[in-house]
Amino acid sequence: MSRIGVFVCHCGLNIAKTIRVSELAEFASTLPDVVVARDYRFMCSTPGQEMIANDIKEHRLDRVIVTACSPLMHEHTFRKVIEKAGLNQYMLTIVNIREQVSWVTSDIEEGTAKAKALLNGAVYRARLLAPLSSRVIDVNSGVMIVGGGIAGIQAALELANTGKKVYLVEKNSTIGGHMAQFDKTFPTLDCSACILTPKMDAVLQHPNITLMTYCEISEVKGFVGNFDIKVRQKARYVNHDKCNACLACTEKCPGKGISEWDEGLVKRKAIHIPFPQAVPQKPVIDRDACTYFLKGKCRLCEKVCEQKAIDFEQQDTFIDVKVGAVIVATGYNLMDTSPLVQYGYGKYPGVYSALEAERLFNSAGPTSGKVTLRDGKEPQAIAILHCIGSRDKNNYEHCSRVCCMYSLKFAHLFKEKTSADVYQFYIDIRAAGKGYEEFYNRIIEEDVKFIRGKVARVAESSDEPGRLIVEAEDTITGKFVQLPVDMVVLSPAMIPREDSKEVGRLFNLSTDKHGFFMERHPKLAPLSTMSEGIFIAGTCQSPKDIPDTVAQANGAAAEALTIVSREKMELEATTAMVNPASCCGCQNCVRVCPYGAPLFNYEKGVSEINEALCKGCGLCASVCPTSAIIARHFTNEQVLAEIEGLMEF
Amino acid sequence: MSQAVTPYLEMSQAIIEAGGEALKKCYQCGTCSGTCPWTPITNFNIRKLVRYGQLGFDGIEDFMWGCSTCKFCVDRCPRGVELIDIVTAIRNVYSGGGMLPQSLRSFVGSLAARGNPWSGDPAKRNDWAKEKYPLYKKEMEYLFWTCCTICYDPRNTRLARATAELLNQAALSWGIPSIDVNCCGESVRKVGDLELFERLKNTNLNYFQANSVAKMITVSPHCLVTFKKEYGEDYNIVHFSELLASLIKEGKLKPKKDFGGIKVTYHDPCYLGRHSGIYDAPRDVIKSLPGVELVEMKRNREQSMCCGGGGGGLWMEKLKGERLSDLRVEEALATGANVLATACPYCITMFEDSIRTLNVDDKIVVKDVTELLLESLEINIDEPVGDMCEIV
Amino acid sequence: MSFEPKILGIACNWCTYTGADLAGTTRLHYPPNVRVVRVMCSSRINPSFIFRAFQLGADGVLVGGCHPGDCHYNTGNLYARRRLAVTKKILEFAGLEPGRFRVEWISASEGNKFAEVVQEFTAQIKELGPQQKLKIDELQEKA
Amino acid sequence: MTDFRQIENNLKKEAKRLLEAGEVAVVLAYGRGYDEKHPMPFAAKTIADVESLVFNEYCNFNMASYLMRYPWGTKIAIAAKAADSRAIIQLVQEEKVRREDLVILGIPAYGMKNQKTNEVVDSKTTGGLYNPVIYDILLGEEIHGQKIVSPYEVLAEYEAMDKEERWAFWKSQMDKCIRCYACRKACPMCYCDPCFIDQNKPRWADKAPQSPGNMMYHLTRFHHLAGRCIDCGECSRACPVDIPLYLFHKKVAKECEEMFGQAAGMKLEDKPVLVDFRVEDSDKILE
Repeated sequence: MSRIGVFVCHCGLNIAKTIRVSELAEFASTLPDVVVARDYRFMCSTPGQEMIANDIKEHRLDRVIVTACSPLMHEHTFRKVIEKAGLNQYMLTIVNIREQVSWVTSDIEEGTAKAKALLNGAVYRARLLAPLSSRVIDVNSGVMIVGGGIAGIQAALELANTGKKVYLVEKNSTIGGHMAQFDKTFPTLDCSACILTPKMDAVLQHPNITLMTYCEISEVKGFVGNFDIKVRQKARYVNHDKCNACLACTEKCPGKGISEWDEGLVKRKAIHIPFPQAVPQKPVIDRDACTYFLKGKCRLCEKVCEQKAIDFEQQDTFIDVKVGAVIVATGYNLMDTSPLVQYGYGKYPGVYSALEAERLFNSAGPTSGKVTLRDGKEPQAIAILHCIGSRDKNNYEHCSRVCCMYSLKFAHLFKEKTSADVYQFYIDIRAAGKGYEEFYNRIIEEDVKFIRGKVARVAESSDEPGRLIVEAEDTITGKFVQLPVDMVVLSPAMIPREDSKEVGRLFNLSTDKHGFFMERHPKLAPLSTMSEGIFIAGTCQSPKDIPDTVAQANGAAAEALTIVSREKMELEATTAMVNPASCCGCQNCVRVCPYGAPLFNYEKGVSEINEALCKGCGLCASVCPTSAIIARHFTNEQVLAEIEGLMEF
Repeated sequence: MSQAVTPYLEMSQAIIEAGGEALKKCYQCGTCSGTCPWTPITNFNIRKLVRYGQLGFDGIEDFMWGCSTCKFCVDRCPRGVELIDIVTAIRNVYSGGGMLPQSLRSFVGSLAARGNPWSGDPAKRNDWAKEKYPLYKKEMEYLFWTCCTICYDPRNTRLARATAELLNQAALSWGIPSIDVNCCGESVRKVGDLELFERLKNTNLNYFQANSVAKMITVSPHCLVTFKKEYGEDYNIVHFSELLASLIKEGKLKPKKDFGGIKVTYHDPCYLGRHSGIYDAPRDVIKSLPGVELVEMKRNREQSMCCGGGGGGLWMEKLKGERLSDLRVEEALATGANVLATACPYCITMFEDSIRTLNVDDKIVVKDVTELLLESLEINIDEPVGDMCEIV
Repeated sequence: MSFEPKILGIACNWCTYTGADLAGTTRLHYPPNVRVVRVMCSSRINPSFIFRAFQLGADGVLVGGCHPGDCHYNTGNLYARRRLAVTKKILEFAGLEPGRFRVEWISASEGNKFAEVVQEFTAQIKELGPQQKLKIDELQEKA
Repeated sequence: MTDFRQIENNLKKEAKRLLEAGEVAVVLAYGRGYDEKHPMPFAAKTIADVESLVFNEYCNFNMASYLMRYPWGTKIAIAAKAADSRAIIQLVQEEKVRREDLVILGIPAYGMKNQKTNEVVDSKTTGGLYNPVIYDILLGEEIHGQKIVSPYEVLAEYEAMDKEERWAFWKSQMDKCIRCYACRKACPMCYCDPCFIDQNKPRWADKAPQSPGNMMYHLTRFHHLAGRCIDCGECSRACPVDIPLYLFHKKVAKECEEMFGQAAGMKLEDKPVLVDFRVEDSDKILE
């Protein structure tokens, strides 16, 4: 037996005009378990609130129904009222007789009748209400940023400048990411290194940033405000505490590995720093290229190291980090275009990927900034092929967004550095960005030839050995073009990192079919994810250019700050829970939850819900065939009772 | 005369309704036309065809017959446009209006009147067999589906006999269809006459049903694709080259004769390769022959070049210099091969024509892999000569 | 007396319920026959709620959720769409008039759409007359 | 026609081999019943058990129903006809069993009969399939060349009824129900414990075998099995009062296939359609 008080508000004449409020209160008093029913001009006013509080005490009410305006207006107000009077705030039901009855009905009979039905439903529902408690948790003020490209660097600096502790995790031995590989950036053509390296250095020097290079995430536990992350420090075989960055070791090393930074165009030493401005400036040993690891002897680096920093016995170690929020900024890869045999990448030496071409322009690159082919000759004719693997249902349907612009940049640099004829084979030129269309015009005026048609084949020339023939239809004239060139540059699709699905699994982020991370809302929450407290920035979300990446990084930093700047957080009380006795182990809840809150306990054969992740939508409860899931405050019984009440009148 | 045009969307709608739904997806990037083997040598432009179709422009009839449905463009299209469906639909819409070119009329007419494209007498469909081979009966395992081309075309009846002999060699339980069947309808479907296709299909279906046909062997990849994809039934159907490859592997057929070091190159028929995904079986057959070196042409397997015989091309007049089969034969010659092997009667016909007009019959011969294998089993089917079936 | 149907409305908190409030704020009048139950998300709706509502005498059931793509919980209504579509097919094949169950996407800004849908749906149910097939009393009478 | 004898022999042979080699702990197949027409589901656990295995045209039971009786990880060999194999696939999708724990003994069968009516049930309740969709070992020869009959063909008659007729039909059928729950017991997909109908909180429906509760039970069950029913028809064969439940399930399956482009239990990597969605799903499905 519960004890319900019903309080009918007139809202001046807003309600009283089309509903007979005193009749409604009288009707209420006839309903089961209702011990007091009153009407009053303004329930939300101080006297109205006091009336409710007094009645709770006087009539020992355990449930309160306020029949007034929409719950979206005053539910919060009345929750506070009953809480002050000693009731649990969830023992309240609001009946919306203003927005959904009096304001939309002209006839007083109709209005009163509908209000009665709604009230009856509310009483049925109120009888089944249960007290709920929300949890308050402490918030850790640190932030982890995963990925040390321009997005991660930017976000780290922003957050560190607000005084928050930042852990910047990078899987390579230096930060900088792809931007460090570029020579110039479009459309301004400013030097990439000149704008990036000061920021890299700032990260290293910042007292609030812990830089964790050569590290990978191995486990993520906890939830918003309290993440518990295990980071694997990969063995560098160099003790960075001892190393003084003299780099004597790198000179003596005989081992040869593939230079990732130079896109494999040249070799680098086994003990190496990836590039001269790397941060940190301390080397690591590439096991796969090291003579000692391969053949069991050498250790030349150890002999020349005065600091005794070389440590061949070093093992991977694990570091535990606690933070309140995470920003994932793991960046992109370029698609491997060698399976697209028609373009001849990997078969003909004259065919280059876009990143390889970037390195040819760079004065720190394999050719010291001279554009030459693999045989050292300068190309006489160059074709740049757009949309390789992008905008292609057989590969990646999305537009990679930056290729048009960097292809234009390439054309400019080719013109500047060689006397070659430059051709662009394109489908559409997409130049939507500040200064982009202007840049496009500039390149046209530099006498670059634009051929509208997707290249169908790159073949070897039979007349001139070593030269390539590019075949395409010029769709503007309908002519079949066979163009002899020396160099072909492909603009491959920009795709997520190879391990993005794995990273997504660790942080419980959903990914699209290719592995780009999904944002919570494409328009209104582009940096948040379905996992509270985890944000995304940069090209791990979708292809984008540097200005957009930086803007996202700043945004993600601000979003993270809204969490870690608080000391305490309140967690949702209207979450779902599992009654293990009824769970049949179908795992439907696990499959549907957008937040990954339910997990299947294989040992017990039942699902369990992590309430810290639950947002209370109730989806799991409706897909549960055995009603084992209880959606608090919207339980099956409560909803069914309300429906029954509504249908009675 | 005004040069202005107005899009005629009713026409575009008609094409869509005739099965050219994919029209809508095309973004005119030119991958298809760049890929199409016809673009460099004729005025046929598949991209333009689609464009004309999208807007219903006049003049489409000038180049709609160029496509040989080799499927290269479909495989490469970045938008997943089913270009062959569009071609078929456009032809359907226009040939409905009596636009069939002269050279195709006799073949379509023959199909309508006699159920085969070769103007052959339906009663003489099985004359090539000279009653040497059994008719299919319910208890038999395989129906050897004799394509019209191997029944009527004098060159290709040899292929029919070669196949029959090998089936006997392998001691399989098999039979040929009675004269109640007719053409599978592939070419006429691609030419756009969908009604006639339905008629032909139903005749065959009736035969299959009446005789409880479950397993079939075809030698024409065109029949293979049609039975698999257009007949709506689940037949266990193999191309003869697949069967041969597995019979050789199982040791049921053992190549004997040493060819003494000849070079053989293999041409992937479009309907066996790109349409059916069978690339290795015919190569395996060739590789099993003693004293034979398999050499590949530049364009092979998934990237193989069409002979030009598909999509009605076999019956169309093409000018010298506008024939893919000529180019393909030249490619074959460039490998230094003595034999151009293939596994499709259409390809055989196209290449033999080209070899004759190019005057290179002393340098290279065309053979089906079936014929090569038969030769290596030292079975002679060429005696006596002179009683090939009558061409009406 | 003319037939006044009882219609159950089930609305998601974030879009349709808010849209219904907006209809009130802008004083759009509509028939009083729809009684709304608020749930957090249209995906909370268990198909049995709907079967049960008809048994309890609902002449019609109207479900409202966010437009696909706008769900507050991102994907809830995409699941709901499938589940409710199946519910509808089941009711139809059992022989219930298809017009008695309707799902509409109504956003928080579509007060007018809410009013229009209620208007239309009420008129439609009036036309169909009382729902007696699944309603419990009727069933027992016949049994 | 299927050689039942050959399949039985192969079944015994494989069962013996698997048990002997210790590859499986149990072989789920068919055993002798009180007469030829009434074979029973049978779990062979020892080599001696193998001799009791049978296979004939009355072996309709969907053996997948018995998979979940064994602890997670038990190695099981299971005899699977077309429908059984679909049930297995569906159960793997739902993670009730693991593919790697199963040895599927595929049985292509043509000419299976309803033991009550003696009518051939093939095309009615096997989704038009005769061959198992998935198997490790095939116990007979694959069946080809049978005319493909849409599994939904039998629905035409009911779809053509107007809604009043259909209501009258289903009402009369549901009224027959005695709530014995044999349908639930026979169904390989009905593994819920407890079933919603046995619950008191909430009490979804009346438990007495009367019209309203019957209706609620069956409608809800149709929904629970939507996109999961693999069309084996066991529910209808099990029903002592002959309610043609399979018709309703088929209709729901047909709608699901049309709306979501996926039939239940056809591919291991599928996700059950009602706990899945596509952004491109059309709103038309709600019309």
